[in-house]
Amino acid sequence: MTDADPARLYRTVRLIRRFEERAIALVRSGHIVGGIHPYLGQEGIAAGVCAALDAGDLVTGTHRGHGHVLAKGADPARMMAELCGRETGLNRGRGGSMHAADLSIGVLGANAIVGASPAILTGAVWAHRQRGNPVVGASFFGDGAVNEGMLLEAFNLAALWRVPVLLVCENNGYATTMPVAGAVAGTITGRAEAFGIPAVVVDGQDPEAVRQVTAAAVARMRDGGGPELVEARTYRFDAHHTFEHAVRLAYRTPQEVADGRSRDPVDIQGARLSPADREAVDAEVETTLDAAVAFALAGPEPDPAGALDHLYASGLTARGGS
Amino acid sequence: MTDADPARLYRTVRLIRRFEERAIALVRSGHIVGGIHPYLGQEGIAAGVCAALDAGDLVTGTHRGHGHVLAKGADPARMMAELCGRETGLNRGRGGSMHAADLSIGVLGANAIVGASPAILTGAVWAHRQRGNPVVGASFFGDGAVNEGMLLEAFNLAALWRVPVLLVCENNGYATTMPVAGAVAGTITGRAEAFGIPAVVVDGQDPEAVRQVTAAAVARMRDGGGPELVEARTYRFDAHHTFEHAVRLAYRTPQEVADGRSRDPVDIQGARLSPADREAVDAEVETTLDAAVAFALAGPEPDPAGALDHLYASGLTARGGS
Amino acid sequence: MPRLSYRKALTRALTDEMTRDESVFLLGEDIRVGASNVTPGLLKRFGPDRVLDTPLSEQAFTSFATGAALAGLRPVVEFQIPSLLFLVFEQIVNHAHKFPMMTGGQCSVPVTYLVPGSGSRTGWAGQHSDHPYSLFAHVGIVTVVPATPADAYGLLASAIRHDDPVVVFAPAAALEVRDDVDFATLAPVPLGRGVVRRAGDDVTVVAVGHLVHDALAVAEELADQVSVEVFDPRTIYPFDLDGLLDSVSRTGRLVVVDDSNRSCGIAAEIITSVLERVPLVAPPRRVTRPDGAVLPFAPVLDRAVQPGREQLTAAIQLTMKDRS
Amino acid sequence: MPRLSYRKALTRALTDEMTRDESVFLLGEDIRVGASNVTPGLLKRFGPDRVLDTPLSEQAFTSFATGAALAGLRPVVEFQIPSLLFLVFEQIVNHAHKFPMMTGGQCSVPVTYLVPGSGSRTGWAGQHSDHPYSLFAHVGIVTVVPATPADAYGLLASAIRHDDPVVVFAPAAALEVRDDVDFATLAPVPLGRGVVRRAGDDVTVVAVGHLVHDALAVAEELADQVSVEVFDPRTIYPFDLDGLLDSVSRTGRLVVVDDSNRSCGIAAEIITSVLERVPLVAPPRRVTRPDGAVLPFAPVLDRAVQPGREQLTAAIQLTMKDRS
Ligand SMILES: Cc1ncc(C[n+]2csc(CCOP(=O)(O)OP(=O)(O)O)c2C)c(N)n1
Ligand SMILES: Cc1ncc(C[n+]2csc(CCOP(=O)(O)OP(=O)(O)O)c2C)c(N)n1
Ligand SMILES: [Mg+2]
Ligand SMILES: [Mg+2]
Repeated sequence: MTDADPARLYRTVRLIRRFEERAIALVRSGHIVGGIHPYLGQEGIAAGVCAALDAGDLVTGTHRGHGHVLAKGADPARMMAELCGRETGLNRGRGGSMHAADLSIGVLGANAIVGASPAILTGAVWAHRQRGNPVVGASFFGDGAVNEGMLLEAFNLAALWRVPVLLVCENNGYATTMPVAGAVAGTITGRAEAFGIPAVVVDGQDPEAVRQVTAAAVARMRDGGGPELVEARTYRFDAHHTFEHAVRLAYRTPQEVADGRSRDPVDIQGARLSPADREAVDAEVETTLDAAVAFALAGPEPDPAGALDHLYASGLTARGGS
Repeated sequence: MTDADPARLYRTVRLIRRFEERAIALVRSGHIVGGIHPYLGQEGIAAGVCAALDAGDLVTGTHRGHGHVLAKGADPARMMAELCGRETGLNRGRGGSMHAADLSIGVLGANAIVGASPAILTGAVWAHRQRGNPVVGASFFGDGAVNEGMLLEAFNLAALWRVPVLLVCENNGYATTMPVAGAVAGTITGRAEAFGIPAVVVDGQDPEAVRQVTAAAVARMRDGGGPELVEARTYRFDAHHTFEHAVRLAYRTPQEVADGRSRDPVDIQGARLSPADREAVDAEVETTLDAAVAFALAGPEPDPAGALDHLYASGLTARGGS
Repeated sequence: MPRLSYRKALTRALTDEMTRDESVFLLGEDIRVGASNVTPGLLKRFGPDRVLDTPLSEQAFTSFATGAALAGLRPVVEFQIPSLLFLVFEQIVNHAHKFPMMTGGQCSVPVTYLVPGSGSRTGWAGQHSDHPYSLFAHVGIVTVVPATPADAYGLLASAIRHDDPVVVFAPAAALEVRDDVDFATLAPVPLGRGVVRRAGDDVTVVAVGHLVHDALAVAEELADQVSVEVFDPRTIYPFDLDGLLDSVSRTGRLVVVDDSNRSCGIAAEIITSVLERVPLVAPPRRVTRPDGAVLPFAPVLDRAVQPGREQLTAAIQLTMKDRS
Repeated sequence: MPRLSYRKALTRALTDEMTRDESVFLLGEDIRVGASNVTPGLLKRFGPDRVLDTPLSEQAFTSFATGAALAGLRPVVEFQIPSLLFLVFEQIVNHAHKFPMMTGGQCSVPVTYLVPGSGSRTGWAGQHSDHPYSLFAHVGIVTVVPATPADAYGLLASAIRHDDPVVVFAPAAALEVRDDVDFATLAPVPLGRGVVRRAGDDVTVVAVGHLVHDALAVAEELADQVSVEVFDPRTIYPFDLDGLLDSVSRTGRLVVVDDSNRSCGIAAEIITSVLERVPLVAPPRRVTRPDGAVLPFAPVLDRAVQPGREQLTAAIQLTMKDRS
């Protein structure tokens, strides 16, 4: 079931990379309001994990979530429209960067609260299986999240009830400006092992390595295994958030950043294609993204009269504020 | 500094045992309203831990907290008055069983919220040390608490900042009716080790064993060591809460309870005294508790006009409800 | 007619809804044994996949319920004590409540949060005696506080069928209420609809939850001096303002009695909503917990902090003397 | 006179209080680098023992602050986003707030919770745009929402010196406000004391936080039609009712504009508190967020959900037409 085609994997990595670069440009041009948390440098993780999932499987993402949503198969055009706050966006412009979701393809959403989504995913996977739909799930979170109690509670629940969720820790070395060593007593894998959850470290810069580790875990989970954790070591190439482009925060040396950027998942996976194949993918990705940006910018802004639409799924109408 | 006198340790165990038995009688007679969570069977833990602490050291307890407060040295009379809701109680009758506190002897309080107090204790110990007062702390919690995220966050903070708090898990096999195996994926000690916190299992029915393990940990902590965890294996001899005396909850077999009760910390520590010494202690404890009960029942009930006293330490006066 | 206790009514609603709809399941602490005495027997009837005992991991199991709801199930989460809602406030308010809007209408989160034993249980003191329903009315989560066994049944059933999160507060002081009930008439009670419990002409008393019974008692006691109408909103968010306006526009006087804290409580909301729409002939009054209340342990203090019959009687009498 | 920005005023208050009192220390996420731009420079000045960067463990570090306060220090806890208060609601409400009462007066918990950037920061969407100050007014925790740089300084300083927990909301929409300030006059502003920002005769507008500036602008715009008095409560719990009654008893009309949700919000509390005491010549009005508001991402929707000048203008004009 899992997709080992290097070109497809490369395409995903490249798509995310170029999507993010275009999104940053749209932040600069004022088309995306509020900024984004760029996923640059970490693309191999979302791409590798999702390549090992089935269409029906579920994922949850983070504040740095564009890669997760795209890798699971969301339409880049509707995703970009969402970032631009358009009615044509995945969430009708209601969610934006930190809440982009596409439940139709199993993306239960990016999530702006660090550590919050693994418990949600665990419940969703469990419920699908109760209903006879034997999906598995993958939940992405950062190295900062492993210090959130609610995340560790979710580890316990998933392990106790043997819910097949892959806990994917994207260890990019920092939670905003806080280095891992300053925040994580013990180790990340040790936190999983404490709950009897098998844990493994993988090179997050190598998309294929991530895919393989995930595929093996997913196979065990489909066979009746419980949760597993993958710690993907990676590096955030850009700012924590685009606001950092304006306000310099001194927490990484230029040398460290240069070193980190030297292992680029786009190049690592790209090297597995012939130059011609790589160029072809790159060109197709540009075409796709040209169209995505055009679609996004052409989309209508939501009508303010609908500002309270969807506040209640039950159809309850909220009283207005004046 | 730590007190290895077997008679003293026995006295504490015996005091708690008989205090609880009298408190249960006062629940039955209606003098203690709302019931209690009896500490019967677990006395050796509070007694053993507190025997290894100094007067200036700090502790926090639980909903099953009478033993912790007494072992740290609270006046049994004022404690009993507190349970009876009298103005003469430790908390002027405002706290009751689950909130009994005596800050003057380092008891930051029993605490009714499972898993909540270790973070509080960690902050208090850290602050004392910042102020040049090199205390250590001990925080008691149950096996149920190790599934609370806030507790695990506290483990991380204490370990990161090397705050000398002894994390004392009283593993009595159940959280109310939930057996440990149904609630704890992995192990209790493994949860500490995940944060780099040394952890050890001790026989909680043997007060002296608990004291020794604690004394060794406290010595390391006073020498600059960080937090440690002690998992004290124990058994709750009586109900989760006295309400269970009226409503039978089927979760432990009579055989299991009989087995559990067969290793009694009062007898285990009592056997270390000559029969005469033991009798002398027992007699003194009865005299003390006779006086405590008399003091408690003689104390005035609080004046309802003072129902909002102490709501704000700043002296802010709350608006009443009518 | 058979007697039905409030507590048994809750059990019956759970049983009926679980029977009717396979997607309903329960989770919480000690619910298999039924420690809070609302769920006994359900494990045997519905099996361990639909009656889940959880570890003490309130945040995770609350969000687990959110996820299960996103996947099409209808979880009912029992909380042993009301303040556990503080512990999971983030999971309810920032996630379960916000998902439909944030996803642009892609999903619903039909979870019921059940608190059997809210408010003071004498002797449980500071951390176990909260009545935080006004917090949920503020954040905009459907919130019901049934007063009677029939309503306990009907509002819990409606909560379970509702497509958004609903918090059900079952006040400890109402759990032992028993009524004569024709079981055949037990049915879902519509959310957001109040009811006049006692007709009257001079003053409308809005009473929430267990205080409905106190209000009725006070109304009887005062019957020869003043004709008191007692309005039970049943749902406090969304509030049945139309129902209440019917009453208040007849009586012209309004007293609200409510067991939550005074500042920003539901009593303030009710009074403001009425006064935005209709004038009163006398200033409104409210009987509530004090500002920032923490319930002290000693029973005499605990009672002093809760709104009671005496204060309500006084408020009604003062209102009758007042003229705007 | 030098210009002082609201943000810098917060930094200055922290600096001055830390200098004045050794027991004051800061903790929070990324405060050493000063990611939210309120704490830059403080690490260098006061050292790592008084400026603690925390892991993402909000519950633990909030309770750590409670413990430190019990031990005699005065922690200031910074929260990067307002909804983190949901996550630590238990730790603040059920512990920090309750300790003095539950211990019968054995202790105090002088902690300041600082949220620099509450309410909508356009584009931050559903989980980052809350303005939950009314929740704290309900539970009875001292809550301030400064509108101006001088008040940001003075209220934060007072919060730090106060012996009970205080939540300081610094609205994102006020952070860039700059005023001419004589630095020598910067001083603690008493908690619980409001101020008339603009005198007027016809209607009293109570505005909270950043909305004070909107209210002043609207008042100017309407100056030739109606004389608007603008009252800034500054502290929303405890509320300066006496101060407001002074104003309302003169004007006889009341409009409240407040950026929290409508139901059980501070606007309802203010209106009810006034009407319990003095009659108005026209029905009260409030301009708030809608019930249960979740801020949608798209800027046009985000704005539509927040109370603004247009709605306030309309409310004032309608009030002037009304007669009770
Ligand atoms: C519970 C919570 N705390 C704090 C924040 C503010 N915040 C957003 S992202 C972030 C850092 C997250 O670090 P990490 O988990 O390592 O993910 P990364 O940003 O590195 O991808 C912080 C502190 C938040 N959104 N949620
Ligand atoms: C956070 C929280 N969840 C639930 C409860 C209700 N409750 C009180 S005691 C208890 C069981 C605690 O078990 P454990 O930690 O093992 O302590 P024990 O009672 O066995 O001493 C529960 C569920 C609570 N008080 N606080
Ligand atoms: Mg990170
Ligand atoms: Mg236990």
